[in-house]
Amino acid sequence: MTSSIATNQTILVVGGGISGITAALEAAECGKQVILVERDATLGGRTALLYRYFPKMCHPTCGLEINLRRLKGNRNVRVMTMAEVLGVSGQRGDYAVKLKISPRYVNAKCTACGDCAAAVEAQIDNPYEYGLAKTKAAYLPHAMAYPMQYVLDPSIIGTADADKARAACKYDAIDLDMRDETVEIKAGAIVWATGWKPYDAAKIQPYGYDRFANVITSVEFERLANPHGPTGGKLLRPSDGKEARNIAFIQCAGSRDENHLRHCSRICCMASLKQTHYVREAYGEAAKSTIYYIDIRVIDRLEDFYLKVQQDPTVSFVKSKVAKIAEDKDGNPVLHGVDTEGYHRYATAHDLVVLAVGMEPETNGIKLPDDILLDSSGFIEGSQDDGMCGAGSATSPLDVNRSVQSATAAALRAIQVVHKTSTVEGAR
Amino acid sequence: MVKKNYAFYPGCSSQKGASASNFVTSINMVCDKLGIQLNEIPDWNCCSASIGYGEGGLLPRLVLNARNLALAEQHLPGQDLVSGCPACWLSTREAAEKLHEVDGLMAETNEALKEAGLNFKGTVRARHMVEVLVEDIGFEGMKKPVVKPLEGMKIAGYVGCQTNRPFGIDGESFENPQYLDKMIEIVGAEPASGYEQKVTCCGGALAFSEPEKSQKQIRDIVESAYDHGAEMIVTPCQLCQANVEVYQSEINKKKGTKLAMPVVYYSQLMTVAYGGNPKDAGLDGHVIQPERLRQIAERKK
Amino acid sequence: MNDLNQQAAAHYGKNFLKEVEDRVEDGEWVKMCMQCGVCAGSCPLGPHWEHSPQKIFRMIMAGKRDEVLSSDSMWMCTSCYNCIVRCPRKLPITHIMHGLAHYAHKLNIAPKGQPTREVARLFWNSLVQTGRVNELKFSLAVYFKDGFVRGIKNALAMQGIGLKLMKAKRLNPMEILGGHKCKDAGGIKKMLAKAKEIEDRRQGFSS
Amino acid sequence: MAEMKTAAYICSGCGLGDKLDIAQLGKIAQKEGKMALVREHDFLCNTEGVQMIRDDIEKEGVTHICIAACSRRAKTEAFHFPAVAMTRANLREGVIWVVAEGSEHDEVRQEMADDYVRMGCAELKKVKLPEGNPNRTQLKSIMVVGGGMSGLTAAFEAAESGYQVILVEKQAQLGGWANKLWKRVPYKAPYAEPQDTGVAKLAAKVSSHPLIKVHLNSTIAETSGAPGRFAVKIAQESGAVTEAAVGAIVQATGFTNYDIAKLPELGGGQANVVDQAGLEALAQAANGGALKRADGKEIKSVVFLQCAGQRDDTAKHLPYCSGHCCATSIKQAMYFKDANPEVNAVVVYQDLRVPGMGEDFYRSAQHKGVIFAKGKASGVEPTGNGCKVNYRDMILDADATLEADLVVLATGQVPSAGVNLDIWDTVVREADGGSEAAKQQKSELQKISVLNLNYRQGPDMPQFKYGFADSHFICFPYETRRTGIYAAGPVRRPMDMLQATEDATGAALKAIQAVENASLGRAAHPRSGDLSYPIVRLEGCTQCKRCTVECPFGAIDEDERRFPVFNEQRCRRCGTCMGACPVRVISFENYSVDTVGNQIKAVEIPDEFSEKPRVLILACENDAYPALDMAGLSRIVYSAFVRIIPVRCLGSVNTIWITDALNSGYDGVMMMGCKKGDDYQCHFVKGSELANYRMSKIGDTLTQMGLEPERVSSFEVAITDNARVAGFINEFVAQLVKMGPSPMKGFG
Repeated sequence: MTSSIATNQTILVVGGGISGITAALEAAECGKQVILVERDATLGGRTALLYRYFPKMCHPTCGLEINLRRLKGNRNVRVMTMAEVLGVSGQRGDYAVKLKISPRYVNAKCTACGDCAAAVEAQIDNPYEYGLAKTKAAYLPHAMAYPMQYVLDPSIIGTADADKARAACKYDAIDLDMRDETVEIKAGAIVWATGWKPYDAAKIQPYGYDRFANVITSVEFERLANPHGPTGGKLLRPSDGKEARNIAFIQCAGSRDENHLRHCSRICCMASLKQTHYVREAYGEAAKSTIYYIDIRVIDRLEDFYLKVQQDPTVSFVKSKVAKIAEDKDGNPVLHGVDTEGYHRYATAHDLVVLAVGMEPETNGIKLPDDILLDSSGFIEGSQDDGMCGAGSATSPLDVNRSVQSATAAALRAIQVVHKTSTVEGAR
Repeated sequence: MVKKNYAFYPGCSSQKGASASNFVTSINMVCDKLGIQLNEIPDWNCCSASIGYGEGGLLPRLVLNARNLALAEQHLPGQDLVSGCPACWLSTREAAEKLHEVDGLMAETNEALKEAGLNFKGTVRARHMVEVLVEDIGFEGMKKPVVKPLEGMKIAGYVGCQTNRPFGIDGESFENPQYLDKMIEIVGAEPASGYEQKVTCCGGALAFSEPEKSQKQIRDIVESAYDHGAEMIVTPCQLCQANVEVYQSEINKKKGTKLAMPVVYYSQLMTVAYGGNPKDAGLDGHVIQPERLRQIAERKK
Repeated sequence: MNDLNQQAAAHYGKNFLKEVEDRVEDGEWVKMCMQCGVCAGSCPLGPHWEHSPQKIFRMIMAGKRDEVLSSDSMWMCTSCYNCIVRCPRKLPITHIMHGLAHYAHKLNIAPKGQPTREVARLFWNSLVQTGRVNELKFSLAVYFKDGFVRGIKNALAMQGIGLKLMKAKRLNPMEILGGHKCKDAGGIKKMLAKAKEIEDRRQGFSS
Repeated sequence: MAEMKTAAYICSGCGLGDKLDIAQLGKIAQKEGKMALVREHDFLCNTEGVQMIRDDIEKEGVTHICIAACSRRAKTEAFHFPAVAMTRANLREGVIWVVAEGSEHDEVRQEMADDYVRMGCAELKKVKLPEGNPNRTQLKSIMVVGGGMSGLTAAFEAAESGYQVILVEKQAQLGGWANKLWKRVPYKAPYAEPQDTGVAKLAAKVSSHPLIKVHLNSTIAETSGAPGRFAVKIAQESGAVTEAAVGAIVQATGFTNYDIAKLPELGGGQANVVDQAGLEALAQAANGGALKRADGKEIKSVVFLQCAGQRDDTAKHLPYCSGHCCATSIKQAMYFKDANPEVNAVVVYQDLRVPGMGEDFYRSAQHKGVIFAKGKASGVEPTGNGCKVNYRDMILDADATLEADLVVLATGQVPSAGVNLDIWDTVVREADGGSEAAKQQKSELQKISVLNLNYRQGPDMPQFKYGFADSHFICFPYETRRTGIYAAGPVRRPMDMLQATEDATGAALKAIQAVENASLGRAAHPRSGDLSYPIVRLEGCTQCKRCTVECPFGAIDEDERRFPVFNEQRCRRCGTCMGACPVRVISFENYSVDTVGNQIKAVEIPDEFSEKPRVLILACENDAYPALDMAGLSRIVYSAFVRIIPVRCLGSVNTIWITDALNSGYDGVMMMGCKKGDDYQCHFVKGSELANYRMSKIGDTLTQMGLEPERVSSFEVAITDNARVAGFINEFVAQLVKMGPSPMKGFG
């Protein structure tokens, strides 16, 4: 990779989740040159780890499939995975971007045959299962991974396992000599589609996420429900593998809270409503879901979905921010609080508690270029010289639909930057 | 060793013959071993505690605390104000912060302080004894003087409320603070793990006014300690110590229970572990005798 | 209605929230409540509150002056600070409860004979006398707060504890004769009187 | 084009060589597949293998290649040969990864691979390299309909990107709803104060932009054509008509407020009850000072009732939530508090819906002293000098009342989307049948039409739900059902101004993309970049109109003689028309009745005594085929008796394929498509539904053939169904085994 392939007409998109993929493709399909960089080993981001989308209960991987097909068919986008932005210099229309490329230890010759994984013995926490399952230290991120190439976990480099992996590969695809690389590329405009991360639930101490096995997060619950996930799609609780039929969903876990995230994360109400469907799907009339909430925020026509859930006799709603969770002798989380509609005190045991965790900007804790403007929660508002913009949930807590709209708009903003650069240059 | 100097605010319950006098007894040896010099604030007054609000308005209560701060500022310049009593610490710290935060309050306070011939500039930091131990001495430092580890003892670390909330010890969570368990380990005993009542309220000042309600709290705190195999409760709080220890007999009388769980201060454990005798540790000041601790204290090394 | 209460009610009319904002400690925070109820669920004595803190906030906003000020609920506060640290809007709930109780007490519409109210009064009186609380006098006062006969009963009921404490040198019978006090008890009294005067003036108490 | 020269490349890597007889596959490609060139390679996707293919293309003049290796979804970087036509025989994910291990399965595994090679070669011979729609233009201007905030934004953003824009606004001035606002909700931190709407500034920038032409007092009288060549008649109020040619259209026609008069129970119609628009008017009149009622009285107390006529489950009012109204009421309550903090402002809400940073705006209002009461209003009565609001206080759990000088009802947004095509269809049918009333109604509908498309399928965009011109897609919100026409702003979903401007910017991009695609003759989403396009042999056409009726995108008109007129740039290349055509005259260069038909026929059907049934699977390439691939990736075993052909959409499945398959001795056919119904997941809207409908009609044919109808079955398969899909296959095959071999065997 050299800087020569990118020019000030190139749009750099940082982040390969749904927003980054969208921004890259939308710009590329307008005829622009795009470089899409992703820190992770695969594109797809957080949505690829979701089981279903609200309100249609369709599968995120379906949209990902279409997007990947667009990507495979479009030569205007160059994808770089395991690439992190180290720094940006220059200005609107003429940026120099320093990237760190981490070693994958597997090159493009990989056919995804899986022989290396079979050979390796070491196991690691599967980073695509939020630690709910293990995977071999040579692994394919997931079935929809792009590029469809295995990765070696750095922990086995220098061990016998790495040599076993190399020996098992018939295609010379394992390269243990890969090292961190730093490259510099040029770009005319930059779209930051760096996305979000689930708020660290352990910080919400009254809920004991760090103490009680059967208190999990909403993103983890997506994995439990997913047939590709650690339980093969069965809703089994972590402590004892028992079927979790009676599930509590706690809203605003970290959101709307000045001790944690000031903002409302927007998606969590819908996510929990959706997840009650999973419970219903698994156990029918024997399912029991309880949503503890402050305000149910399902705006516009998503109201339909809310109404449908309200009519489900297995789902009940309690207007209350749960005060604390304790654990009974059987490992059941017991929720303590007050239903504020009329003031009713409760102490209710559930099989499992799902915390609808808030969205924190992924860039929190990462140094962004000085030019970038952030709001009080760390979401990207734009840049001073308008040469960079945010897209998707890097800009605000957004659902997928709105993230895609935002990313499409961001693609146009980037196009305007390179368009103006070219017209100014043309005029010279 | 150069001693660290602090302006000491004992508080009413730590006076001679008062309910927490054995705390003061035991903290003396701890300070001695750890190079802490406590300099009592001259003519300190009551903080008004967490019950003074009923009759006393906000400004009178602030002024009471400002007086102590002003005295420390004047007589013990440059020293942090340190209290062993959470209620005293909390009142003082809250007052100090509020005076800075709310416009006009400092001026009003000084107007009142003038009546007692004082003025507060606002330079003093109010701290709790445990903060000093954890932050200024550190766990390693606290471990050094241990000569007689309390081996074989299982102790429930009961943190209670006011050393823990709303300020707490730096880096600790409100729901599951770890420092007291660490201190139990440091003195060679075993903390009762999973003791889920560690931050339950003992009823505080309502032990007087609402005995039934408070005693229910106390019963939970003690019974859970039993459930987790503890033979003793340790606490950093004067009011917790008194409430949890003293009312066990009442509960036994009313509810037919047989509670007899000793409740001691962390400073008493430390004193014994540092080689102090029962008197040094103030072990005579208990209604429920911490027998095992006494035995260790009486044992020659 | 007594004088202070009458004057206050007349001055603020239906705008109880304004009255609370002007006159109750941290009262300006009340309006920031979003009715999540985490305070109500966090209170150790919660089950004994007729009106939970968040409900009291709503009642204040709805102008339910008499119900709030005559409520027994805020006197149940043990000052454990659970509500404060969990409140997602960072309302200083403990202080507001103290402030409301104090205000109701000051207007003399707090429930008569409310035990915590009485204990608080006695505690304050004890500290004002000498600058420091005299635990023995305070305890005796608490036992005798409901009258002499009741006091004897209370004292007898608690005498076991008292004796034990004395044995443990944690209750000194000699304290009854005087006990600890501040040297400048006089200055403290004056200072407190001044503070009250300033606060009353600021809050618009004419009397 | 040069003469066709075919080549097959058979890979033995990834274990293919261990599990399969590669030499035999080569022989099949040569003898049965009649490939001019057959090469084997032990690692076809590496540089050397790819170079070998490139050399053949360049030096040997190969024009058509069949890659027999992994799935068409794999190794697309390596197997990228844009100059030749290509097919892929899926031997890895489709054979060795899904057939059970062990030598006892060697025979069926090999047969499966043999067939896929036969199919790949057979398909190849019918495939042409697509060359793109020849009917392309370089017309790149964009028309924006509606000059409100959304329309202004779309116009400005498109022009700033270098595209010519025509902006058509019905009113005499630009600005729309935003003109009526005193201030707007803040977009940026600290999200604390109402802001200037900025509409005047934006309107000025648009009016003076060199690339934008604004038509005021104008509506669209007629729109015809297709992306890249829309012809538009712009009618002025005066009656003058301007004709314009544009490449793409953004419809940003906004909304109206739900009619307050429909809410008498909440005081609609009373003097001191206004909607949010009414309150904005009072605020504009006050100009930052104290707000006064229409009767001149200064307002000292105001109550906002949220969800007025919204979130209604009685079917009387709007069922949805308009999303913006909580923030709007907060903003309006601030108008009062900012002018005079003593005003008592109460917002009665059920759920306060201010997602994202709106939470800060909510806090700011509380800080200013706005009171929020969770409750539900039951009625508003006039009093001597104001109103009394009766409501249920849900926190105090009690009925309560509020006295106010003014009550503001937060009514919802009603989209201005034009004609509802469902109604249109009925009216047209009745009008064509001669009904005078229907004719009258038709002309009324034409008056409310926004675009007046002269499409056979109706004058406006299809509406999705509750009259909004939305798409049904989450990942692809701009996937409208009229190619090259994009809805933006509250016309497509209730939304606030920030979202509307974001949406308008996105819609502008999609319009730009549409004109760029049109200039290259290629497809728009979801088959973006596809250069194939529908080709019709009109001489065989029977004018049955099925293609025009069933096209989900309104791409096909009819001429006077009722022959279909294909507007290729409106087409999304799903092939639904091809599936619909009973005489099979519609095809694509690389996807036709023959490309699939040839594959079906290429499969070798064992005789009825072999106990080896054959099952044809037609699988949607977007969901079912990836699910089958991923079954392979997870090494989930399924029956080796199936032969899978990916299809663009089940809508493109022509029944001839089914009957041909059964005639030639297949024992059964499985069709795998996306979920249908209200929550359909088909990216071509109704592929599964159409397939299902068509199949319901072939039951009789099957019976005539002496076949059990159960031999043809359709399945809804989601992309995550890798395990489930194997179950479907195994059960279906087991059922066929029980049923016995097809009686058609041997007659084919």
